[in-house]
Amino acid sequence: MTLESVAGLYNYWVVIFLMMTGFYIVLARKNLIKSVIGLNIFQTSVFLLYITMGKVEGGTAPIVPPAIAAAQAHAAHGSDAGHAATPHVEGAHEVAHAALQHGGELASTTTEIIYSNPLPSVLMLTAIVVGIATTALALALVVRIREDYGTVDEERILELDRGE
Amino acid sequence: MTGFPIIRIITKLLIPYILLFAFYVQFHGDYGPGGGFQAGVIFASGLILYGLVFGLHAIKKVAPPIVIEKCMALGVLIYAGTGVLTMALGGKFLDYSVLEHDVLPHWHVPSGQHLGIFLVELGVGITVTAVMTMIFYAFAGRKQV
Amino acid sequence: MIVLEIASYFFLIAGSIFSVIGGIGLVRLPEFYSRMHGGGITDTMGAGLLIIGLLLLAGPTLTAFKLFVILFFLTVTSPSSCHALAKSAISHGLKPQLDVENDIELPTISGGNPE
Amino acid sequence: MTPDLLPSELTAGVLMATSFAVLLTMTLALIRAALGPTVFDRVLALNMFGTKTVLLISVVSFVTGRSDFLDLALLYSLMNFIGMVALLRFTQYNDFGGSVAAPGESETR
Amino acid sequence: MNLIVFALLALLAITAVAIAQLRELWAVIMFTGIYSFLSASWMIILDAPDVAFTEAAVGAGISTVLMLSTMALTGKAEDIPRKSSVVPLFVVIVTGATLVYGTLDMPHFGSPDAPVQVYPDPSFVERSEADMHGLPNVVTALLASYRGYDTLGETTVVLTAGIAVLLILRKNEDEQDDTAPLARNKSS
Repeated sequence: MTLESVAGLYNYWVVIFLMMTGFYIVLARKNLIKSVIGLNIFQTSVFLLYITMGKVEGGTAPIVPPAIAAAQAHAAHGSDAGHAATPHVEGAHEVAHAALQHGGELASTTTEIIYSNPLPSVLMLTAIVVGIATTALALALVVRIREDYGTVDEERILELDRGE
Repeated sequence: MTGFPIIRIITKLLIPYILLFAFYVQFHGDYGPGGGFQAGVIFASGLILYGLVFGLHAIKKVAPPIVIEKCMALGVLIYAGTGVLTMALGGKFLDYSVLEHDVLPHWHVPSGQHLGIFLVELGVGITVTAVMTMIFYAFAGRKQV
Repeated sequence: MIVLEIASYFFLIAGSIFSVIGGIGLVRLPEFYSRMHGGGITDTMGAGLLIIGLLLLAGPTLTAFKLFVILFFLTVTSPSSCHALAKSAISHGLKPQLDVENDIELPTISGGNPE
Repeated sequence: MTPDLLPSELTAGVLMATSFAVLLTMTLALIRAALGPTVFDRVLALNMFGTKTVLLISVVSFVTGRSDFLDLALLYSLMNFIGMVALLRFTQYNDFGGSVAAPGESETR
Repeated sequence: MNLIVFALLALLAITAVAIAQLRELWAVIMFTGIYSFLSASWMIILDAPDVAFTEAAVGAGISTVLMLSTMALTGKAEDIPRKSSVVPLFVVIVTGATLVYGTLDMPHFGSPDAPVQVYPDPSFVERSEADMHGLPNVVTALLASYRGYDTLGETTVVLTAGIAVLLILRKNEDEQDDTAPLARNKSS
């Protein structure tokens, strides 16, 4: 267990801590609303796990900065007239380089911009909205349970079900 | 919240900007952070804020549940309709490249992908707005037993 | 240019000092209404000065416009919600502790929301 | 990373110091929210926490040189207000649907 | 930058523990809002502004409103702890230890050779530069174009969940609280 691996892995450990906190809330608390909140925390920690994996050291967000994007679009329109041909990846690199030289004050950069991985972002983005919709469903069920049983306490509900 | 006149005034002041911001997020989503999901949630939050401050009957006048209900399905319809449109134009389902030369040839759309992404995000935005607003109506319209 | 940067440093540091002071006040002051003072300092002076500092750093760009909008939102929403909070607290019967020497009858602040 | 967008050394240092001050304030607000004897102390701390998050995002976006993410700070301030209004409505009326709103009507409680 | 991240993570962990410990539900909901803000801040630092956008809007806005309205409907029930919380604690610690053991083989944080970064080669950023004709936000391009089917599915799931909530909670205008025969004799 070197210091290097601690520095490389602590993110995962924090995520696991949060995940286990959510799990503990679900297990140890009887109130149904609290359980839903615990599930929410668990869910958020999963989002954080995915986003953590997508980060690249020294990278930036996968949104091309406006200045570079404008230069790029200009270069792309200038070079190939029709969009019909599918450019190769090397072509994209050249376009990016041309854009870097094109955009005046950006010319000093020989290093390419590193972008973090956009794929985890996409997966989690949809998952968050689906998550709130399903949370709303769970809360609706909690409301109905309260209306029928008069309580949101798990053990009380079980007792009522057993007919005590 | 009749007890809070200042909150009422501030809400009246803010809501146009919230809705404008939602539109900005929706239509600027290709260029900065944002997109249909976020814009839908923000738009719905604007409506919910109005409902919180002025009451459920006021917000139901602004956004009638019957219309919002239809919008829930309308968004998915726009999304899937885009896919069917691309199929009708000879491409694959949701292959936006075919939109480029066949739809709106006189409009200077940057590319078929742009147009397709715009339509799809619009559908997502409409559905998310409608679903969130309807969920709020469902919860707020219920009386405590 | 360098003048602007130095001014922005000044505003940034002043803003952070104000926010920390407000935070300490929020923790250490004895009761709710005086804590509100600490919260108010961070929300107005702290946030305002910080954003002015960032504005000077940004220069006349789109960023500056966005910062200006944020400043507008903060100055509008934060004090009004603080006000509503205080009003709600008073109408719930939370009385301010007044440090009065003599046994004077306290002014009736708590009667804010007669129903 | 885009070197042209990054701030200079001194500016970055000041921005880091500022963000630490903001984080310290956030910690203090969290302490008050955890201690808070009354409802209102907690809500006050929450409001302050939201404002500080807005500031933190603004400052961090300057540190990383991606100041086009200030939209997020804008969104945070709006959401903070909505959350505050919801909490106030809950503490004051304890329901969300009631007809407390029509101007001229008296409050239900 | 690292120090900011450490401080944020510490605050996040403290908030999570506070959520687990607090008894009053509305205070828990308030802390959930704080948790959401904090995790969104971390997401921004982890280069995912789009996700942070969604998380802030959903977690701090809609989620708070929904939970508070649920509480308004269910009453301010206190959260009474179980008699023994030893077993859940034990389960949680064992599971957590297993997961931590599992992370020891994970690629280090931010390493560019991690399987996640290497597998789709060339990466989506480069691919979309070619395909999308200068659409700057790669996340949107991925969401709506490369993973268009998936997003259609997600939208349908949102629609379905909304319909389900409506089916559960909606009442007719004339039908007032005539359900809940159990509730009456319990709550009185």
